[in-house]
Amino acid sequence: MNSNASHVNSVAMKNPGFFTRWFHRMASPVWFYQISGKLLPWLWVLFAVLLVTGLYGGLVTAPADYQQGDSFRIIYVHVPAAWMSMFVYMVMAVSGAIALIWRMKLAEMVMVSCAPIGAGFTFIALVTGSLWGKPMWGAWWVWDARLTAELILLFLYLGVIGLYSAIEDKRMASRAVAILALVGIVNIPIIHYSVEWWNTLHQGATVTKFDKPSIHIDMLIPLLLMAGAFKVFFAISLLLRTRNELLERELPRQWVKQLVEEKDG
Amino acid sequence: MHIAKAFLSVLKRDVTVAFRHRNEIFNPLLFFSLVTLLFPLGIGPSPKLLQTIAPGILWVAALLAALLAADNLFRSDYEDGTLEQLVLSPQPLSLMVTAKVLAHWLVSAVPLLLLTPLLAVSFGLDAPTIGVALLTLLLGTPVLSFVGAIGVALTVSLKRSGMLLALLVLPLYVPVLIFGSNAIDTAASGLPVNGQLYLLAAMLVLAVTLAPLAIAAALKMSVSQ
Amino acid sequence: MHIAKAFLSVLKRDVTVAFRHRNEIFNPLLFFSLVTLLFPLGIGPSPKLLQTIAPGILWVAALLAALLAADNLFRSDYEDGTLEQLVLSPQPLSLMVTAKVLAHWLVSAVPLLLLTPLLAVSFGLDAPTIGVALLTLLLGTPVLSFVGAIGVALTVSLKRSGMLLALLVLPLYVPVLIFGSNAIDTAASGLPVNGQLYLLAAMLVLAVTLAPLAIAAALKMSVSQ
Amino acid sequence: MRLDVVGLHCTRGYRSLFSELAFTLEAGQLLLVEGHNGSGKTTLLKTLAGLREPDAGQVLWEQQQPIVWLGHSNGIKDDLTALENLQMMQVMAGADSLLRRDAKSCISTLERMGLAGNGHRFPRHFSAGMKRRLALCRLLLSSACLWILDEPQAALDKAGIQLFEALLAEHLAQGGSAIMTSHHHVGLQGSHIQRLLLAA
Amino acid sequence: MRLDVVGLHCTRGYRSLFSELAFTLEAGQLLLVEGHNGSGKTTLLKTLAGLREPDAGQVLWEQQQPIVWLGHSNGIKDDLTALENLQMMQVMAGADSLLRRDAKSCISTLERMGLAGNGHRFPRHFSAGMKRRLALCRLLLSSACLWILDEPQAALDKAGIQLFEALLAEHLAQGGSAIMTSHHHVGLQGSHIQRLLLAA
Ligand code: HEM
Ligand SMILES: Nc1ncnc2c1ncn2[C@@H]1O[C@H](COP(=O)(O)OP(=O)(O)OP(=O)(O)O)[C@@H](O)[C@H]1O
Ligand SMILES: Nc1ncnc2c1ncn2[C@@H]1O[C@H](COP(=O)(O)OP(=O)(O)OP(=O)(O)O)[C@@H](O)[C@H]1O
Ligand SMILES: [Mg+2]
Ligand SMILES: [Mg+2]
Repeated sequence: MNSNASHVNSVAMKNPGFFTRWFHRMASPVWFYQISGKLLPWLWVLFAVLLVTGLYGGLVTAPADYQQGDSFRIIYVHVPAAWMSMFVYMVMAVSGAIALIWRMKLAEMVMVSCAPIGAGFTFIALVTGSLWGKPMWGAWWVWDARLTAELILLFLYLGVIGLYSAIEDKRMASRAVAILALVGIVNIPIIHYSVEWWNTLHQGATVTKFDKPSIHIDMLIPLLLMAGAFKVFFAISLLLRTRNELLERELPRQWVKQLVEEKDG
Repeated sequence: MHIAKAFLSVLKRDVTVAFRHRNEIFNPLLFFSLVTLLFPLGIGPSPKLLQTIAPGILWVAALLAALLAADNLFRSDYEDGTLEQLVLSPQPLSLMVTAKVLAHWLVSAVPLLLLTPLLAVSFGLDAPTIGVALLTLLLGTPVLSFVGAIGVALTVSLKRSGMLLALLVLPLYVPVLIFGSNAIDTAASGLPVNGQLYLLAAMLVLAVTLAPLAIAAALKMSVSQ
Repeated sequence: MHIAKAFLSVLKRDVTVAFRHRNEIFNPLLFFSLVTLLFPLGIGPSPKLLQTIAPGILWVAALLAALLAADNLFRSDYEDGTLEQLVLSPQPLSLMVTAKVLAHWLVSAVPLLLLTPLLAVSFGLDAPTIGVALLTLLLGTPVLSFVGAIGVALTVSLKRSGMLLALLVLPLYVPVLIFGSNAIDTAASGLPVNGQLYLLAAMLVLAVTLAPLAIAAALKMSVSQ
Repeated sequence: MRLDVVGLHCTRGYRSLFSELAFTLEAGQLLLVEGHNGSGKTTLLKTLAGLREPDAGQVLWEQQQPIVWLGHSNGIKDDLTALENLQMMQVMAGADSLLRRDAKSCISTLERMGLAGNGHRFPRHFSAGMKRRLALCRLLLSSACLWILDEPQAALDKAGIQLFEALLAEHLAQGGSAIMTSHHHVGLQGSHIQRLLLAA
Repeated sequence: MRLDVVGLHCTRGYRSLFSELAFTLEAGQLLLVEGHNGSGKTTLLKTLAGLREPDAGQVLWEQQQPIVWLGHSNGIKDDLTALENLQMMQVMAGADSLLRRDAKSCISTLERMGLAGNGHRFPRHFSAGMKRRLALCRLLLSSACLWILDEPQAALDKAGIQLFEALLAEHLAQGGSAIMTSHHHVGLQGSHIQRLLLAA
């Protein structure tokens, strides 16, 4: 029995609530591997549905913007990607916290798998944003607060990736990355509130104002659909990456060997 | 009581070591002034322009000086094995670490504060603005030291970490930079800067309370490789 | 012939080591862009202002990146004892050293050249100016590497040399900085820049011929402590 | 005061160094860890000291009890004089030894380790063996029961090795225990000496 | 091929370590430098190798002749695999050995030093003794007549020490000469062994 797993055990025995029992099961790599394998096809289906309806709504049904014409349609990629860039960071930080506190291996792997995906979303937000910026502001890039903050988010992700690849012992590396990810959380509110704090070129909150979104409903619905599609896509790539990481780390274990034999046989 | 003694011993030890190597005190200072001087050289001597960009330059220079100085923080302790001894010591690690960071700040940042008025005058800032500049540096530089220490603790076991450290730490320095230089800017246009100062103070409190835990955890990780 | 082989072996070895540590290639790059982006944060987003100071910022960032990267140049060789072996080897030391500096430049400065156009666009510079910026960097960064290497060779036996190195080397970097950023500035106003470029080229020739001798002498001194 | 090791398993990279390792060390006992180069001695000692986490198994030892650890590196600061180094060792050794912290005990420790007259010199001016002797001073300055030492005799001359063996014998006689590796012959004898052969 | 040392004087700080030291080393001879910790063995060896300049006196040895030097540090790169390290050693060993530079000789060298199978691993993953063995490979890869070795047996296990002594004996038998320090017993005998006791 692994010493860390036995630690989780003793926590579970002290207060055997539902949460901790679920937690304990989540900690089992085999269980995760099997469940995620069953879940993946359904997620792919859901993703396809959301993507197709979202794109159709966004590119075909939604009316052209009265100011921006058709170029506004890039919003359907830009905004979901920008949202995801922050959301993924939160997922990474939370699983980092779990990994640090409960020494849960699976949380470590989830955290590590988040970083490249998050960096990808951030990159997409940056590229689509600057594509959009050229017609809107007349420049590919301006040193506006939100844009800069998003760029810094990219650097945070790159820092996580860099640190993880620099430390060879992967268990140590994940612990280091968890600490870094937690410390980096301070930047998330800064990205979100940057627009209010500096009131610069970038669009203020248009969708995320709860009382009354200042966006037309026909534009809003496809946007939400696309946001859903991005979330599901994130879930899919996270599962895939985590499964990979899992196999790599558990390589010497019996169950991985069996798996390989089944595949071969 | 014993803990307080241990805290003071570590503090005193680190300051002593730094005074032995006088470099350690003069170098951040010189670096700070050199970087500040590079800009007039790189940008040209227009006084109006220099005055506009002075707050930004002061803060960027302070930040880079903090970054370069941070690299010393645990490296020599790691290499000569005293870090292992610190981690295994029965004294509470996060406290010992706080003492080390404090010593580092005293040695590397305080001289820099003393130099700031001089540099600020040379950029043509006026007295009240210089006061604000000092205040922001006083509140901000300890944050830089503590946050930098986290980065160093994470990378100390790696052979060539200077650049990786910069990558890890600079994004975390950004909020301090923004509020710090923004406060000076605002002060220069004669507006009140309470808001920014409160924010910097809040960051300081946060850094002093939470960073030592992160540093201790990171050091334990680094030592076990 | 043997000497050429040895030169190539050393070059290849150092590039290999750098590629093994992928950090070594990406980090100067990231540092360069991070420093460049600190300025807009510190100074404010006004595009007009940023465009004016862009040449200065680019060059100061390049200079700092070169400085930080230089620190790696002989340190690990000193610490693991391979420097002693290099000094004692019958191969000509100044040649081996040239190979090492060349490898260092290839790995740390060339990626930076590739990134420059992107950063320059973000500051709003136009295409011909960017061309000049690239040319000055192409001529100037090898000078920075060679001159930096002298500083590193002198300080490599000291425990905490980061700051001292900066102090020794930055004043020597100043001429490069001045002509480099001045050339970009001049180009931005549409004037010819041949004069500055010739000067930079002359510095390059001087650095390549004389620096290896200084580096070799400094290394011998450092090893004997 | 006893150390229990149960089912210990350590890997480096993907290689398993030892597994199902178990032993008990009682007061007054010495464990000599032996094995060829690369067999995992250092890894085992670091794990026992709590510097590494085992991949499986447990090291049972009172958490709060301090130990003395001496690894391949000396853990002394080149920029503090020898005496200041000793004072730091006392501080790091923990609360109770702070009480008997005084300059005299440091000077006599230096004398005992054959470094008399070097108290105000800096270790960066010491030879390899003098540094090791300074590092070994922590054996005298700490009251910890358990010593974990990785090749303590490295770089010592013959007189230094004898000195170390005398210290070790004294510590064991007083009811302390120790775990050490060594490629040197260890001149202690008796039933209180256990040997553990690592052969990966 | 002979090494002449005349009136050698070395100081460290203000302390004089040895003065008026003179000896001659002929082909096939071994000089064992002995002395307690801090007596100046390392300083002497560095001076003989040409890494330090003597304060007075001369070391007479053909300038162009390569030597093999092994100090307290191993002189291997952690980021090159063991085999790549050997190839660099060959390059550094000088022109003539470049001719016999080939991968096979490197592999057989590794085997001989007990590191078979570790050729593609990185030395940062080696134990202390394995690193020392890798460093000792330069003895096999160079054709230099003079070896200057500072505690070559440090960190080696018993098998490693025997291996080293065999190499040394072979080198001497082929007319090479060597200067070394050691706190270990050296198992070679004969009239070709000189001893030099430093007692500062
Ligand atoms: C490189 C350039 C750009 C970057 C890095 C960027 C980044 C971001 C980020 C991070 C968000 C999420 C903010 C949050 O939810 O807190 C966002 C949202 C948004 N962006 Fe951009 N953006 C860029 C360019 C643009 C342009 C040119 C436009 C159009 C004029 C635009 C329109 C929007 C809109 C409408 C939102 C949704 C705001 C909300 O409801 O929260 N962006 N962008
Ligand atoms: N940092 C590391 N990463 C990966 N593997 C390592 C690391 N350090 C050591 N090893 C491997 O672990 C094994 C045991 O190493 P260890 O240092 O514990 O050996 P040792 O018994 O102390 O040897 P020695 O007598 O040479 O000191 C070796 O085979 C080595 O290759
Ligand atoms: N860098 C230095 N600066 C000043 N003095 C030094 C330095 N290195 C060594 N010494 C002094 O020179 C003397 C000889 O040192 P050296 O390293 O040559 O001894 P050694 O005989 O090799 O000892 P050991 O057996 O411990 O390796 C010592 O007394 C030491 O204090
Ligand atoms: Mg060992
Ligand atoms: Mg010696």
